[in-house]
Amino acid sequence: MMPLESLYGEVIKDHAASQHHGGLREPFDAEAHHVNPVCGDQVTLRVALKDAGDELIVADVSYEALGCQISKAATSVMTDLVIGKNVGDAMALHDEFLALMHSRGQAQPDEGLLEDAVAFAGVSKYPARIKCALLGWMAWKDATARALEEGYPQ
Amino acid sequence: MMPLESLYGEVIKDHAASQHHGGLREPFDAEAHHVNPVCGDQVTLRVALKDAGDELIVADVSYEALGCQISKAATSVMTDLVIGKNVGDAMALHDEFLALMHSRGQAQPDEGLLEDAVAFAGVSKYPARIKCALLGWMAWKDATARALEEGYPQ
Amino acid sequence: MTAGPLDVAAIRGDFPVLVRTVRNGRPLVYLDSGATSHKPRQVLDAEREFYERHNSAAHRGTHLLGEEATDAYEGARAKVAAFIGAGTDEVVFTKNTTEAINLVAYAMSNARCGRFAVGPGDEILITEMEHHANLVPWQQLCERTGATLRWLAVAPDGRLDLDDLEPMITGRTRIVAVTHQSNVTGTIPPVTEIARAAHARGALVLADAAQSVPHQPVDVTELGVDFLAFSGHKMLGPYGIGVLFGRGELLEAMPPFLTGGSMIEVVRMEGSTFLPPPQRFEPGVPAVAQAAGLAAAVDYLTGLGMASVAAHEESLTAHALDALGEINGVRILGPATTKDRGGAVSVEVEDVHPHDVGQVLDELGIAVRTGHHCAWPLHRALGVQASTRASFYVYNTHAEVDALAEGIRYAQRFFGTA
Amino acid sequence: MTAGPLDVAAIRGDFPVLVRTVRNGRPLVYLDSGATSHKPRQVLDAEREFYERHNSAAHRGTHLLGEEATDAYEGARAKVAAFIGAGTDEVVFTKNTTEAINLVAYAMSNARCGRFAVGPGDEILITEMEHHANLVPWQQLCERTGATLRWLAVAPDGRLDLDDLEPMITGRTRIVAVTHQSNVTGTIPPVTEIARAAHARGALVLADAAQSVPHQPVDVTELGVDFLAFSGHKMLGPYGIGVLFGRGELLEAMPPFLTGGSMIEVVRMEGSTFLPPPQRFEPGVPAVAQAAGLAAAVDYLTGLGMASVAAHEESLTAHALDALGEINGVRILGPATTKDRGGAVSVEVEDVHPHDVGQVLDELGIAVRTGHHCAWPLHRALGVQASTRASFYVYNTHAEVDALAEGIRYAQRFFGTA
Ligand SMILES: Cc1ncc(COP(=O)(O)O)c(C=O)c1O
Ligand SMILES: Cc1ncc(COP(=O)(O)O)c(C=O)c1O
Repeated sequence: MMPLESLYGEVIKDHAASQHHGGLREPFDAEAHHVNPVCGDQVTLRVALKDAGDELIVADVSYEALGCQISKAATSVMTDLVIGKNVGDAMALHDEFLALMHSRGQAQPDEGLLEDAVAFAGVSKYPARIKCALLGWMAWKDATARALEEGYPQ
Repeated sequence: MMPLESLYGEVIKDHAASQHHGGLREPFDAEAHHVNPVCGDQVTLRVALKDAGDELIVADVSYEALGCQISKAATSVMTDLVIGKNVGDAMALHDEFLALMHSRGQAQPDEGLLEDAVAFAGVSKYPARIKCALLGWMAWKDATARALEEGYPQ
Repeated sequence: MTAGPLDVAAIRGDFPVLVRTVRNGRPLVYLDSGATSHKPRQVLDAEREFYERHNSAAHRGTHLLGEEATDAYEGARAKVAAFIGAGTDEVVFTKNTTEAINLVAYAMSNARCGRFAVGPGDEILITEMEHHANLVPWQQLCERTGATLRWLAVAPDGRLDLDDLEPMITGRTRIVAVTHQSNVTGTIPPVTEIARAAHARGALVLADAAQSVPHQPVDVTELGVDFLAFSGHKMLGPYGIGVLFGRGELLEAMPPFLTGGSMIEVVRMEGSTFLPPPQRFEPGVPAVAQAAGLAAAVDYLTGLGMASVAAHEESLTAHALDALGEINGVRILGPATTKDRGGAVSVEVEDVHPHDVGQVLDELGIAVRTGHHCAWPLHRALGVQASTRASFYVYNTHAEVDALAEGIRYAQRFFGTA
Repeated sequence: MTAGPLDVAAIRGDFPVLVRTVRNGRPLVYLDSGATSHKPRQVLDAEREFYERHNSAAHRGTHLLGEEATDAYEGARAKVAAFIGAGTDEVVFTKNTTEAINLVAYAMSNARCGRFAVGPGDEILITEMEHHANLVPWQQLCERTGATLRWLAVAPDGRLDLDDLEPMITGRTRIVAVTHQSNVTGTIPPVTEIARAAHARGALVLADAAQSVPHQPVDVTELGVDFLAFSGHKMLGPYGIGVLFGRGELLEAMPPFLTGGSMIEVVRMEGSTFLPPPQRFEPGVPAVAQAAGLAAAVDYLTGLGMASVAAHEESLTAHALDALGEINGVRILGPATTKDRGGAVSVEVEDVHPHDVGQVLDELGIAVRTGHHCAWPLHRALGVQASTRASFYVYNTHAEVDALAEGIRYAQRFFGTA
C-alpha cells in the first residue's frame, strides 16, 4: 500500500515514537497552548530565546503534546529544526513548512532547508491532516511572538 | 377568457361596486379589525346582537373595508347572509363558506344555504385568494365571539 | 467576461422552467425574479453532481469525500468572495439575507461590551424604504436592548431624503442599515455616501444587497460598507444559502450568533471558546450542495458579465417605464427614469386592486407580485396600500415587457376602469 | 409500509454516490451517515423537478407558480408532521437541527415575561452526552440571561446516570434538553421518562432528535416532549432544511427568533406584530426545493418502514459490536449491546490515534469519522480524547461491517500495536 507508507514514512514513525526535546522545561520566555478543535489534540509549548549580541537565537523549545502520529512527529521534527537557529531563520522555516503543507502534494520541498520535515510532504495531499502537522509549529510561532511582544530581550 | 369571467362574475362585481351595509354604525356590541398581512387589506367590522327571547339574532353588521374585488364583495355578501339570522345559523354559514373556500374547486356549494356566496366557488381554485374572500368573515366571527365573550346579553 | 449585450435566447435555453406553460396553456412570462430567480441547468447540475459524486459533511471527515466536500464548500466561499471583492474569510454562509441581517442584529445584543454592545441611548438608523428583513430585526434589537430606532424618510419620488442624513447620524448611532436596491421601486440609494457619513461619526454600515448583488456589479470596498447581506436564490442559485460579508476585523471582534458544532475551539460543560470567523458563525453541517450551486451561479453571472446583466435590465426597465408610464390610470412608484434605479417596477393601477391586477395577469400567464412586497412602510410613505410589481432578470425579454403592458390594459378593461 | 427486512441491494441502486470508487480505486464503504446521509435519486429528482417545473417563492405570488410552490412547501410540512405524529402547524422549518435548538434558546431570552422568560436563578438542565448543538446554545442562553446550566452525568457505560434525574430537576428548571440518540455511543436515553419527570416539575422538554428521527420510528406524543429538533440531511434529505417540532400552544406563546418578511402581521416603523406559528418562525423566502426533497425522503423512509430501518441498523450494530469487540486493544464506547442503542459505534483503538485509524481506513476506501464528533464533554466523561466512529444507515451491508473490522486490524498492524 504505497500512499500509506509514503505518508507514514520512517522519519514520522520514529519521531512520533521518541519525541525529541519532549517535556516542559525551565527557563522559558513564553508559553502557548494550542488545540485542534476537531479532535481535541493539544500542545503546550515553551520557548526560550537567547540574545547573541547581533541576533536572537531559539535557545530551547520544550513541549507536552497529545496527538496523532503526524502531529507528534511534526512537533518533534520542528524542535530539531529551530533550536539553535536565529529567530528570523526559524520563522522563515515556519513559512516554508506552511507553504509545503498547503501545496496539495505539488511542491518540491527543499531538503537542504527543511531536513527531516520534507517527510511531511505527503501530508499536504490530505487537507484534513494539515492542521495536525501544523499544530506544534503554530504553538511555536505563537509562543515566540509572545516572547518578542513581551519585549525580549530587555 | 372563461376562468376570469367565472371568477369575477356579476355577483362579485356588483357587490364590490356597491358594498351592502357598508359604513360603521352604532349601536354595536363588539368590533374587530382584521388585516391581510400580504397586501395590507383591512376590514374594521362591528356586530350588534339582539336578544330575541329564545335566540340571539345578528341585528346588524357594519364595516369599513379596504380591499380587492373578492374581499370587498365577500364582505358585502356576508352581511346580506348573516344579518337577521340567529347567531348559531350564521356561524354554520361561516363554516360552510370556509369549507367551500378550502375545496379547491371541488365542492358543490349549496345555493339554498349560501345564496349569493356560491359566486365565490371559483375563488377556491386560487389558494392565494382564499384569504381575500375570508377576511370579512373572519372579522365577523371574531367580533361575534367577542360580543358573546363579553357576556351578551346580560 | 463579455461586455456586450446578453444573448437572451441562448440564456433562456438554460432555464428549463421557462418552457413550461401555465394557466390556459399560456407560455410563462416570469416577471417575479425579485422574489426569487429561476436557476439555470448549470446550477442544478452542480448541485446534483455534488450529491451524486462528493456528498459528505464538509470540515468533518478525514476521508476522501469529506475532503472533496470541504473543497467544494471553501471553493464556493472563495468564488463568492471574489465576486464581491471581499477577502475569503470575510464571507459567512447563512441560509439567506434574513439570517445574515439577524446575525448582525443578534451579535449586537449578544455583545456584553466593546464595539458591538448596544444599550439604552444608542441608536440604530434605517430607512423607510427597507424590506422587512432589514427593518424588523432592528426593531427587535431595539426592543431587546433599549436602543432607539430612527429612520430616514422616503421622498414622494421614491428616493431617500438625504437632507436628513447628517442630522440623523448622531454620536450615538451604532449602525446604519440601508438597502442597496429597493425591491419595490428599484431605487439605488447612495450607499457609498451614506457609509462615508456614518463612518465619519463612528457608526457601522450594513447594506441589504439582496436586490443589488444579483443585478449589478458590487464591490464591497468601493461601496465602503462594513456588512453586506444577500441571498443565493435571487441570483440564479439554490434556496438555503445566503451570504453575510463582514469586514475582517469586525467579524473577528463579533460574538457568535447561532452556536453548536464546528464553530467551537474548546467545549467544556462550564463554558466554551469559539473559532475565528467565518467558522465562528457557521455552526452545524454546512449546506455544501447549495454552496456548490451558488458557486455555479456566480460562474454563470460572471460568464455573462455583471455589467452586461445590469445593462440588459436597464434596457428592460426603461422599456417598462415607458410602456407602463403611458397607460392612463397607471402610476409608477419610485424613480421615473433608470438613473440609480434597478429593475423592479411597481405600479398602482387606479381603481384596480393589485390582487385583481395580478389575477388577470396570471390568467394571461404573466407572473408578477402583488401586495406590499414585504415593504409595508415604504408603501405607506408612497401613499399606496399595495402595488403590482414586475421585476426583471437575465432571461427576460422586451416582448415580455410588452405583454405586461398589454395585460395591465386588459385588466383595466376587464374591471371597467379604461 | 413493508415490515420485512430491507432489500439493501435494491436500496443501494437508488444512491448514485455508492457506486463510485475512492482512494486507490477502492469501492466506497460509507460509514459516516451520522455526519450526513447520502440522498437517493428520488430525493434529488424531487428537488430538481421543483426547480425545473414549479420554482417560485412560496407564500408570496398570486400566480400559478407561486401557488404550486406554496402547495409543495405546505405539502412537505404536512408530510413531515405526519411522519412524527405532530399537527401540521406544529412543524417549523429551519435550516437544520442547530438552528432549531437555537430558535428555542433565543426565544427564551427574547421573552420578556410569561412562560418562556428565563432569568437569574432559573436553571437549564442538559446532559454530558449532548452534541455541541444541544449544549452551546444553552450555555449561551445562560450567559445572556444569568440562568444556571446544570447537567446529568454520563456513566462509564455511556448511559445517563438517572439517579440524578429527580434531584436535578428543581422548581427553577425551565427546560430539560436531552439527546434522543447519542451521535457517539448510540445511547438512546429514556426520553419519555425524563419528560415525565420534567413535566411533573413544570419544566419544558426538548429532544435533540437529529440521530433518532432518521433511524427509528418517532412519535412526539408517545415521547411526550414539547420540542423536537432534527435535520433533513441526516435522513436522506437535502442540506438546508431542518425541523423544529413544538407543541401548538407553546409555539403560539413563543416570541419570534429570526425576523423579517412573511412572518409579520402588520409592520410600522414604530413596531410590528407577528403571524401565528409556524409562519412566525419562518421569515424570508422559504427553502421550498429542500422541503420538496425532504418530503421525498420521508416518502422513501416510509416506503421502507421505519421499523424495518431500525431493525436493519440494529442487526448491523450487533454485528459491529461483535466484530469490533473481539479485536484486542479495541474498546467500544457506550453500551455493549443493542438494547436502547442506535447504530453509531465509536471505538478507541489503543495506542493508535483516531486520526491515524481514520487515515488507514480512508486508504482502504472506508469513510468513518474521527475526533470528538462535536461531543467533547462526552468524550471527556468516557475518559478518551477522541474516537473513531462508524455509523450505519439503510444502504449499509454486513460485508461493510466486516471490512471495517478488517481495516481496524490492518491499522493496528500498520502502526505495530497488534
Ligand atoms: C445528536 C446531534 N445533534 C445535533 C446535530 C447537529 O445537526 P446539524 O449540523 O444538521 O444542525 C447533530 C449532527 O451533526 C447530531 O448528531
Ligand atoms: C431588499 C430585500 N431584502 C431582503 C430580502 C430577504 O431575502 P430572503 O428572503 O432571501 O432572506 C429580500 C427578498 O425577499 C429583498 O428583496
